[in-house]
Amino acid sequence: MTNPAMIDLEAVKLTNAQMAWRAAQDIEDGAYVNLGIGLPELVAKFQPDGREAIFHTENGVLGFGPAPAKGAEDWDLINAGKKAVTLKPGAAFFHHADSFAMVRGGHLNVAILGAYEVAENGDLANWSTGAGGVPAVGGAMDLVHGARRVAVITDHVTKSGAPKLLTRCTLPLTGVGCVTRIYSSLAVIDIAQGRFVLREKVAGLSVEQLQSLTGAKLHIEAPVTDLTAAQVA
Amino acid sequence: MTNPAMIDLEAVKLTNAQMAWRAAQDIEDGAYVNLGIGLPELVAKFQPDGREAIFHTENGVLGFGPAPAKGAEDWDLINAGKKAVTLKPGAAFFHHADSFAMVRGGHLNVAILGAYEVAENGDLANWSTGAGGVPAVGGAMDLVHGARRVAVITDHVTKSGAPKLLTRCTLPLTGVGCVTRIYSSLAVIDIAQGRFVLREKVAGLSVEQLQSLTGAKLHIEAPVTDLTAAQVA
Amino acid sequence: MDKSIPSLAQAVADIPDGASVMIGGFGGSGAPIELIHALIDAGPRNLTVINNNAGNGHVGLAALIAAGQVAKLICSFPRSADPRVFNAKYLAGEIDLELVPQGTLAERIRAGGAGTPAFYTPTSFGTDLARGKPVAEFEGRSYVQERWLKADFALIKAEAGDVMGNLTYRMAARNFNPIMAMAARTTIAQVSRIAPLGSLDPETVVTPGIFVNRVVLAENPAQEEVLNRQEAVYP
Amino acid sequence: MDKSIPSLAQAVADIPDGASVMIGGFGGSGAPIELIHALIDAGPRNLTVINNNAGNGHVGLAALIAAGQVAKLICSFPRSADPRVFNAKYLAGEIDLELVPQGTLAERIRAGGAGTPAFYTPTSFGTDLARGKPVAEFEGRSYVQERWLKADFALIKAEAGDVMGNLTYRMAARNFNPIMAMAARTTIAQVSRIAPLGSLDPETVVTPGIFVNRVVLAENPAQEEVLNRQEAVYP
Repeated sequence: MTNPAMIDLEAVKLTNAQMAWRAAQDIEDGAYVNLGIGLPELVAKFQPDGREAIFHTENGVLGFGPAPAKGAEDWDLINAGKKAVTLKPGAAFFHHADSFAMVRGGHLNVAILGAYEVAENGDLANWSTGAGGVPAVGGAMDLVHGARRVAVITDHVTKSGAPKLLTRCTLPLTGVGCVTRIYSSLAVIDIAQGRFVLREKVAGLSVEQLQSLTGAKLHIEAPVTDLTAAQVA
Repeated sequence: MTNPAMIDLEAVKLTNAQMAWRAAQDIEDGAYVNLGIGLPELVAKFQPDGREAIFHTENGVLGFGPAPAKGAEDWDLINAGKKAVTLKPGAAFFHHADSFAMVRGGHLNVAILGAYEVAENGDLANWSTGAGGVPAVGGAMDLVHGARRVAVITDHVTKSGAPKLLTRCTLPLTGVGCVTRIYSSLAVIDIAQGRFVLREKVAGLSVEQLQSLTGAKLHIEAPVTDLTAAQVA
Repeated sequence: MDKSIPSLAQAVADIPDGASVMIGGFGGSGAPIELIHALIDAGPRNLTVINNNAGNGHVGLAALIAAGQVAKLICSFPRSADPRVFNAKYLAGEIDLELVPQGTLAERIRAGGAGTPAFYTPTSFGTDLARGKPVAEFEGRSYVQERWLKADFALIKAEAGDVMGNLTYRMAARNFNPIMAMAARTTIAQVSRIAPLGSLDPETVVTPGIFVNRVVLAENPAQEEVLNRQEAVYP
Repeated sequence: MDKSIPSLAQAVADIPDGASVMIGGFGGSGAPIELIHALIDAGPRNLTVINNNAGNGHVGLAALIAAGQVAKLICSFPRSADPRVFNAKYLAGEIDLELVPQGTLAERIRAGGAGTPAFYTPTSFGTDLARGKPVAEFEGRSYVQERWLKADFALIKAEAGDVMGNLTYRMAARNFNPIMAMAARTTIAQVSRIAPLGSLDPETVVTPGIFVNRVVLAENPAQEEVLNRQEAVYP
């Protein structure tokens, strides 16, 4: 199932930075947030003015800030992606069991993760492509069942144009029924009562076109607004 | 069953301090030790020269020392008996879950507790007299299943002369099969394979007399030596 | 972000009738006397209180019980130098007691904070306190299944706190406070000192701010032990 | 009491073939490179290693694996910038892998240290990593039963340590080190600095000495990240 309408997605879709910007708009002031490795990490750059989220990293830091200048890295101060970070005032260090007590105990307001596939029942697959090679899971399975809100940020379709938003996941699951919002490159979609509920879509696509790029039915419960994002990079 | 032989126990029995002294002789250098409230606390006073045990208290201190001078108490620095204590070099503070991780995780070398009753199968009853009133358990049930060695320090008989060392406990249990050594006012008794094994007894009593004061059979596997204690107070 | 609250009264104002409230402290050490007294002033009733003890004398938790606000107490050791307030209520059948071994109490609270609904422990196996609880064998030894313990509110006492809720404690006054901070929906910390943001060393923060919702200053806090030696009575 | 050991070689000398060994660190931060290299020199084989990762480059854990000393690895994330040593062994079937979600790994280790033989967690429910594990429902939600994890030895890295084994850490290099210290029969800590007894503030000790058996000085310890940028190879 590849892009049946031959839509020029490159022309209408959000950039990675724009997706991250959009996700950042939903993070309330004072929220405790865990951002997955890769694309989700970009979200930290786009906190709206006047709001301050506190970022948690599995390896035992709360309140870290952006990467230091090149050459100024301290390799004892890294995030879960093993990138060097800095500290903000009010930061704290703790060990791994305490760190995951924060995750599992429901203390994080939101976790934003990447995805291979998301299903309309909220299932997420983001840790294994099912192929051979070396499997690795990290903290994703903990985050999806721990954070109070689990959101996904992802391209709407795969590189080959196949939907990533599906009726049921085909790849090994990270968690069941855990995702409640998807920030895709084309839309913002909530997951409620086992259904995809379309909230926002890019202006350059019709609902029908978006549906054709989605592997499960998009429900509409209220007017769908334009998905707009600042011109960010 | 009260002192059938009308033995003058006051003349032969160890004082509380002497019982504590005897128990202290078995604590190796560098041992981590938890002492129950009351009589067992006395053990700390009698560490043999050249040995240093580290004392743990449930409420989150490792490496505490004797009581401060009267008037110099800091009521944030107390032991499980809520008595003011002092700190030795190398002490550490921690919270209650970490404190009981030490207890339950098998990190204490020895816990020495008081007893209402001890049975030959190692069962201990030391938290409830079974009567009315307000029940209270504290950390005893954790200590008996956590410390690597659980010893009891107790008068050999009750105030009315009834045996406290029994075939089976009659009072509500603190733990099952947990005690391995008893320091009584008349004897040192090991518990092994569900039997009391007499190791030491006060010189003023015959084995038969001691047996008459004991509610279960005393086994003898090796020469019984005299239970002697320094003249301590 | 500023979690500081201007007054003790405001800090506890929304604790309703019927709430479950964890209260830190071991005996008097680490007991948030000022917050408890504010709770007495506020007056909610029918509370379930989780504390290691059951109060001492006529201040703090004992005074809260005396005021008739506590319907149930979950604790390990309801005995103290002067437990008459709790004892009288208990023997009169006016307060429920759930007695929990101290390590089980601590671990249940930590489990509540860490998202662990149940765990196994050897503690209490074969005793009256294990009655009705599932038992399982692991590696040849028997264990009792215990459940997590959470609460609507936690009242805790810390030494220093910043506006983000990062806390340090003082000596053995730490005890149950850090784990109760983890296990309550709303954690209210009284601190002897407000630390300027950034002044607490991230290495020595004991309770990271994520576990704390409100920070309120209670300078020169009372010690239950000292109050009781003065035979103080609240209110 | 003096838990200090004069040399890294002596500190690991009694780790036998077939031992289970927890190794602290998250990636390179907090990885006890010097102790691992001493273990390579000592040469025991058929080890079961517990670590969050699977080594990076050709130093530390990667070098231990390359030396053929590791029969099984228990970890959450055997991927890194340069995982070629582990990958080759794994794909050749020369090393076993038990993949564990990171929080489950941490909690299983903490459970091992705290005497909790089993606990329940929502993590991994309904996934391939829960296969064969007991499942139970609490308050309407499904949970997976996980078992404790203990080891014969733990090799950990700390910042300062005294002769009683009290330890502090440095920033995010803390990670798995404090909980592994709790979960091993023999815990061996390399420290960047030996602190005079009494100089560590009891309030800021992260790992109390009760969890530590040996302390060995490794001044100016290497950072895996730095070594790998230098393309270092051990031995």
